[in-house]
Amino acid sequence: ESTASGPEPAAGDGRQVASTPSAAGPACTLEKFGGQPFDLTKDMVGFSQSEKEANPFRIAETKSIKDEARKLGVGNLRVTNAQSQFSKQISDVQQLIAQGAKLLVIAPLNSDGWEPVLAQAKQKKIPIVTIDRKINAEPCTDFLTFIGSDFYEQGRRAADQMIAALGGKGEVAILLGAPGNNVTTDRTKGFKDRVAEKAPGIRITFEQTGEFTREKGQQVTEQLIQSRPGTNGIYAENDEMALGAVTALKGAGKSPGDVKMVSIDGTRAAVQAIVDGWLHAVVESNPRFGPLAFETARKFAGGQEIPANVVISDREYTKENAQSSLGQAY
Amino acid sequence: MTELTAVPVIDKARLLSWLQQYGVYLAVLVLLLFNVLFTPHFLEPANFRTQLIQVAPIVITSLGMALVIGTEGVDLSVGSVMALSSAVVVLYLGYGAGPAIVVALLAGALVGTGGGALVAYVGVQPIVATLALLVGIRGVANVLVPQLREFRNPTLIWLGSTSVAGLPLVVAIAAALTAVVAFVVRRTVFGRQLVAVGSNRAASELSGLPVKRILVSVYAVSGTLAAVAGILATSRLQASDPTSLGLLMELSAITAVVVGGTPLSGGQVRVLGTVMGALLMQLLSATLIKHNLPQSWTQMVQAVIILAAVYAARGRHP
Amino acid sequence: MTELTAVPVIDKARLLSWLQQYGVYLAVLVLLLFNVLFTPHFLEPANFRTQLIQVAPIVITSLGMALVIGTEGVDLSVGSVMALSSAVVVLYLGYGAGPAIVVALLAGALVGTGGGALVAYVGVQPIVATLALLVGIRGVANVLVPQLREFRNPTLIWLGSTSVAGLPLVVAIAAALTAVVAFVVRRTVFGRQLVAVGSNRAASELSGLPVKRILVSVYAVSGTLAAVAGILATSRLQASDPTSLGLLMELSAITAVVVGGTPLSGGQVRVLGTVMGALLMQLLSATLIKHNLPQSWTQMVQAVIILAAVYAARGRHP
Amino acid sequence: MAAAPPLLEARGIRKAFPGVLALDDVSFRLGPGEVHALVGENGAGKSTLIKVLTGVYQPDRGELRLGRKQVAFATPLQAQRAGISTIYQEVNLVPQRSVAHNLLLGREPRTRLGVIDLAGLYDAATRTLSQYGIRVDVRRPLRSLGMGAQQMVALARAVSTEARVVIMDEPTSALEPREVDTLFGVIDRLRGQGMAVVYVSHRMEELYRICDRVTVLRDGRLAHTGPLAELDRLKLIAVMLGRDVAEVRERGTTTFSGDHEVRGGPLVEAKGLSRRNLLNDVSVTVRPGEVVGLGGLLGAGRSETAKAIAGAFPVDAGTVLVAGRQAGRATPAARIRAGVSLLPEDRKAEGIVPALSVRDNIALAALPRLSSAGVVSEAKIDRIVDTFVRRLRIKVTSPHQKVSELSGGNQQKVLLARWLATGPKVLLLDEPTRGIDVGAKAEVQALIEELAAEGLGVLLISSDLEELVEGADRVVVLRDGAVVGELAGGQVTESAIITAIAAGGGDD
Ligand SMILES: Nc1ncnc2c1ncn2[C@@H]1O[C@H](COP(=O)(O)OP(=O)(O)OP(=O)(O)O)[C@@H](O)[C@H]1O
Ligand SMILES: Nc1ncnc2c1ncn2[C@@H]1O[C@H](COP(=O)(O)OP(=O)(O)OP(=O)(O)O)[C@@H](O)[C@H]1O
Ligand SMILES: [Mg+2]
Ligand SMILES: [Mg+2]
Repeated sequence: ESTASGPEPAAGDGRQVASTPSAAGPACTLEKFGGQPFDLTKDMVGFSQSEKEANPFRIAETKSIKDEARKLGVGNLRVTNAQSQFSKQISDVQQLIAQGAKLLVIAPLNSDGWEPVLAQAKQKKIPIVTIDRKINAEPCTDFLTFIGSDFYEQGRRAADQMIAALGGKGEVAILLGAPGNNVTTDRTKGFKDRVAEKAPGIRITFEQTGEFTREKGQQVTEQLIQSRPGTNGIYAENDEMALGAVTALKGAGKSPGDVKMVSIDGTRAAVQAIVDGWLHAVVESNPRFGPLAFETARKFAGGQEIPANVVISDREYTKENAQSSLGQAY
Repeated sequence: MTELTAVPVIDKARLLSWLQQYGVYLAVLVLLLFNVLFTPHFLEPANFRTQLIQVAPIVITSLGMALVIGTEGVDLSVGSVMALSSAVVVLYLGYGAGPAIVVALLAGALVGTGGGALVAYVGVQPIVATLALLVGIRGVANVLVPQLREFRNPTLIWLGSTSVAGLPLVVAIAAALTAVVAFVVRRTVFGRQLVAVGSNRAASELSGLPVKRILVSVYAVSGTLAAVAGILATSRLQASDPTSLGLLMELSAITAVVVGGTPLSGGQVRVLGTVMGALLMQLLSATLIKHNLPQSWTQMVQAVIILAAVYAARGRHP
Repeated sequence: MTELTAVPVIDKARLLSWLQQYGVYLAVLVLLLFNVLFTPHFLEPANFRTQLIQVAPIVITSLGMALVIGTEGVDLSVGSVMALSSAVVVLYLGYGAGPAIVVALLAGALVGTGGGALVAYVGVQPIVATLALLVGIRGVANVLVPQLREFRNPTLIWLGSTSVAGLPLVVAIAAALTAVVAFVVRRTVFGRQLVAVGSNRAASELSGLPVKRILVSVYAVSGTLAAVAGILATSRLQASDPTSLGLLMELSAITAVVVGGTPLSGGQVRVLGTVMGALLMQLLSATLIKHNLPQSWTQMVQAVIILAAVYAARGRHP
Repeated sequence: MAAAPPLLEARGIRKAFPGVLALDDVSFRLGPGEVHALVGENGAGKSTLIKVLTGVYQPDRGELRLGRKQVAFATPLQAQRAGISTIYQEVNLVPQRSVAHNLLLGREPRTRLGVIDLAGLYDAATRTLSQYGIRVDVRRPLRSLGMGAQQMVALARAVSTEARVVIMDEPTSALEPREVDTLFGVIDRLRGQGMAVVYVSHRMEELYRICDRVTVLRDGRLAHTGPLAELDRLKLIAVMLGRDVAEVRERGTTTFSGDHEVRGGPLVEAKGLSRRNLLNDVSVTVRPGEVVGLGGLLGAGRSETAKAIAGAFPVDAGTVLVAGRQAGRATPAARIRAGVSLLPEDRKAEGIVPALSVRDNIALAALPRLSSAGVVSEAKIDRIVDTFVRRLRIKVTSPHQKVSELSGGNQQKVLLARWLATGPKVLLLDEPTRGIDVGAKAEVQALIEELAAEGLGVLLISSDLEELVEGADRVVVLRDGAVVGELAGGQVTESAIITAIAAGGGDD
């Protein structure tokens, strides 16, 4: 199902590019889904954000949805935020349904556990577009479609970068994301699988959670540097932890490049860190879902075919393109 | 010497004591009225169902918390116990939903009993004993189910999604448990003795009450109720998520109890007040969500409501 | 009658009271020994620096918490105050690091004063008053700085990264504050009065102590110290992150205080014990991280340590 | 005596607390139908013995027998079930709950379903209380009753169980004379029914009114046991204190000498103190070297008057002058600075600070004077603590001992020391000798004498009329929060005070 690798020709504003044209997977139409046509300018559209808008990814994601809605003249957009609590997100979406939303865009906190919501939405024939994380359900029956990245693939691509940086051997530490989260699971598995496959000379000696936050990333890295001075590479499962790790490395008197670092997300600060030499590469996880999401919805309402998965093509930032792509990082 | 002299001071005191007892009902009413007037689609039955379903686990947990607070204790472990019961119930689903639920309830009761024993027999302060459990039991739950795990057991799913006579089963269970707890507090010896222990433990001991047994029971009940809440939340979610389930539940439950007019100093339990307290917080957050206001608003308004509630309830500690 | 008659019971009691006072030192020693034997690179100075730097904000916050607990209170708002001070300091960086720090400290003191006033003058129970602040102040911090904000102010960065005579400034500040608080508790009128208020408020009032003023001051100090911790954490991170900074700090601080042997029932403050308590928890988590064990382990071991500490400190409530 | 086996017997009881041997080889026999006095100085071990008899403490050594059977009570409940019912020294009820609930706490009537029978509860409570001449609405919270009534409820609760033995630890310390009469009536009835009563009190005249036998404890050891009639008052005191009869006789029962030399104008003048329903236009004047008594029944407003003068009780109207000048704001701190110190009535709740040492307790109120720039001066504190520990003969192992480890009498002395350390001009003493033994009482009284002789003004509140009459130069009698009479010089007699109280009652 997925995608190209290597740097993509970036669109000027960093907007998302779907890597799967409508061909892939069984397509879905309004007729097949059984819904009513809706009017984006009049009907209520609900957007359920999963995490606090405190990190660049979530901020850019919500902003992109809101901006695009404004641009398209969506009259009634409701935005909720689950504050990283899954049960709250379920509640939020149920509230949106109760309020009469005709289209739901959901950035799910988790892939599983959506049945109660899906059942309710299905009853009312409300199409759901999930973004950035998949949910485990049947597209076109339980929900409309998924737009987003492939986290497992992101992990694999991060591994490729790490392998290249280390020349295929060394000791690598992983800064895990929040425990119990399936983004963490996928990015970890993708990375490890690829390393095992391609570079048996790389040993993963340390795995500790930095909970996706900068402070925890910093603290764990401080312990790491101290107790495992032989570590050659750090794989951070998001940019925030990577930036925390950079602060820790600086504090320990390291120079850029002493420890090869690869992370995922593509925030501006992280891309800048590539320019500064601290990060080796960043695999992008593009948060600007607004245009693609509404585009998909509009096509759907207009009777066109919608693919089951719209996997976006994430870019990679490296030494070569970082400086020039800085403007597109979020 | 023992007659009450009627003095005018009483009027203000009466108002205060009325507010203390019924302020939360008034607040719920005001909020309802506001929503009826200003929130579209508020009066639809589906909305009420949603609100009630969402508040049910908080209500159930708060009932246990109210009992514990009645003994001048506090149970910080409820959120972690929810996570534990959630983990246990999916682990044991292989034996069928019934046995799995029983084991999960037992796990909750066991943790509660442990906490109660620490408080009653070892003499650890409730806040510390249950703080240790808050930390430790979440760890256990995470070890049991390290990441979100879905299930497909129809009985357990049914539990969270079915309705009886139009009332969601989850809500019916919360209502039934409220009735039982209210009855226990008002009409049973256990209920009477529990508040006596909270009011004056030494005197209760000297009066021959089985103080330690009462304390252990109260924490066991709180643990069990938290497990019920955890199971219901799990069944509604159709997945077990011990990392995040029940996070900060202890604060929500304490808030519901306090806003409901039960003093933290023990010796009193307001069961209906507690339910109203939970409803108030739920309505508040729903109102702000419906009006599309940011979460930070909810936090600030919640803070104000908690303070207003204790200000009204302050009564005896001037 | 009051002479010490030599009875065998005494030995056990002495041991208990010794453990109560010094158990935490012993535990730190044991953990150090374990690490020296089994953790590579543990004895390097850089490692000690790392541990001390990381524990400094916890120590600073715990000092304030210890004072509050000495008055039979508790301050749940410390984590949110850290977030607030972090937000305020970056907001005011435009006026220079000095003024920004002063404003952030004032913000912390203000929140503390507010909490203290609720406790002292309105008669709200400490746990509730500061719970409301925990919720509300985090909201305010989020409104002020809604997302992580980096800064490049060299003075503020210097604060978190420089060393004086080999000792990181952050650690030196924590040490200095510890000395000051220890002095205040042991040698000043305020320190004496504070524990008297915690042990018997009515008697303190009748003895002419300015009870309300003392209470307000104690919470104000706790707020200010939390603000110091927030500023230092911010300067070390070179960014302000009010959403996550200081989350659960109240639990860490209470744990440090309790593990350090200060009873939650007030009337006593163990300053050095508190520092040791914080060190113990830090070393524990560092040990588990260094040995690459999962976080759920840390949680469970922490729970055991808290219980062991209060078991040892139980003393007077048999 | 040998014929009837004792109802309850303790043999060779030993009980140690950390650092204290509270009971050492103590034996105690209680026969049916007898009222047995248990006496001794503060800290002699009376309460401890009672707690051993009733399952609160387990003895380290020795055995208990109930009738002919050896027993061991693990909890108070077991003792209660075995027929031993107790009123402990501290009021042992649940103030927030209703009277009925308190009365039947742990023995609530239940319906067949195990549910509380509320009607039955209120009924039974009303019936039981009326037997003891108490008529109150049993649904009211207990705390709305006066202390006396609360004590009567505790009493009714204790005797209404299926008890064979009733133990009373200082039951009258909060009762007024009328209530004491009721209590004694009840005790007589119990005796008639063959029950046995253990009676602990520091009030000699009560012992002789009601008790048959006496057991004296001294320093945790059995000092004497036998019929009370064999010992007269002097002998009893001598046994308690372990002194010669002659020595005790010389000192008298109170150590007050009577008149004091009053020097100069008013030291403290309280004028027109009023507070709705509690105080009504109360004026009191104390001059240097004078001991002014406040007389009246329980609840007359004596404590409130004292507290109002000390700035610890807000008044709606009234002024307090110290040495002719306005005595500062109505806060304890301001009044202490002005030279007014109050020894509060409730030692435990308002007096001692249990977490602190004896030393810190003594220094507490005077800290501002014992410090400079907010830093305490340990040397100054040591000096002042030393002085008072010696002068008041406070029994401590070291000044750093926890105050909570001291006996009641010594705690009281610590509190006196706290107030004297503030260098007061006027001392307001609210029940300074309540609940302390004869030895300590005499010492406290002697101290009051000494202070008055030094020119201090003293306001003395005491429910012990004898103490009031012998100690005070002048007595102001209160009733229902108002002054109903003032007696001076030769007029100060017990009967005059009682008459004043009664006459005050005739007014309304
Ligand atoms: N729980 C306890 N822990 C330590 N010491 C105790 C305890 N209870 C009593 N004591 C000590 O035991 C001794 C006997 O105390 P007890 O209370 O029995 O005296 P008492 O005769 O009842 O005195 P009072 O007339 O003041 O009531 C005292 O020295 C007291 O300090
Ligand atoms: N907090 C209170 N609330 C209501 N009534 C009170 C309160 N405190 C005291 N009273 C009432 O005020 C009256 C006087 O109180 P108090 O018993 O202290 O008088 P007193 O003359 O000092 O008696 P004592 O001999 O006990 O010292 C009593 O009727 C009492 O019930
Ligand atoms: Mg006693
Ligand atoms: Mg009084």
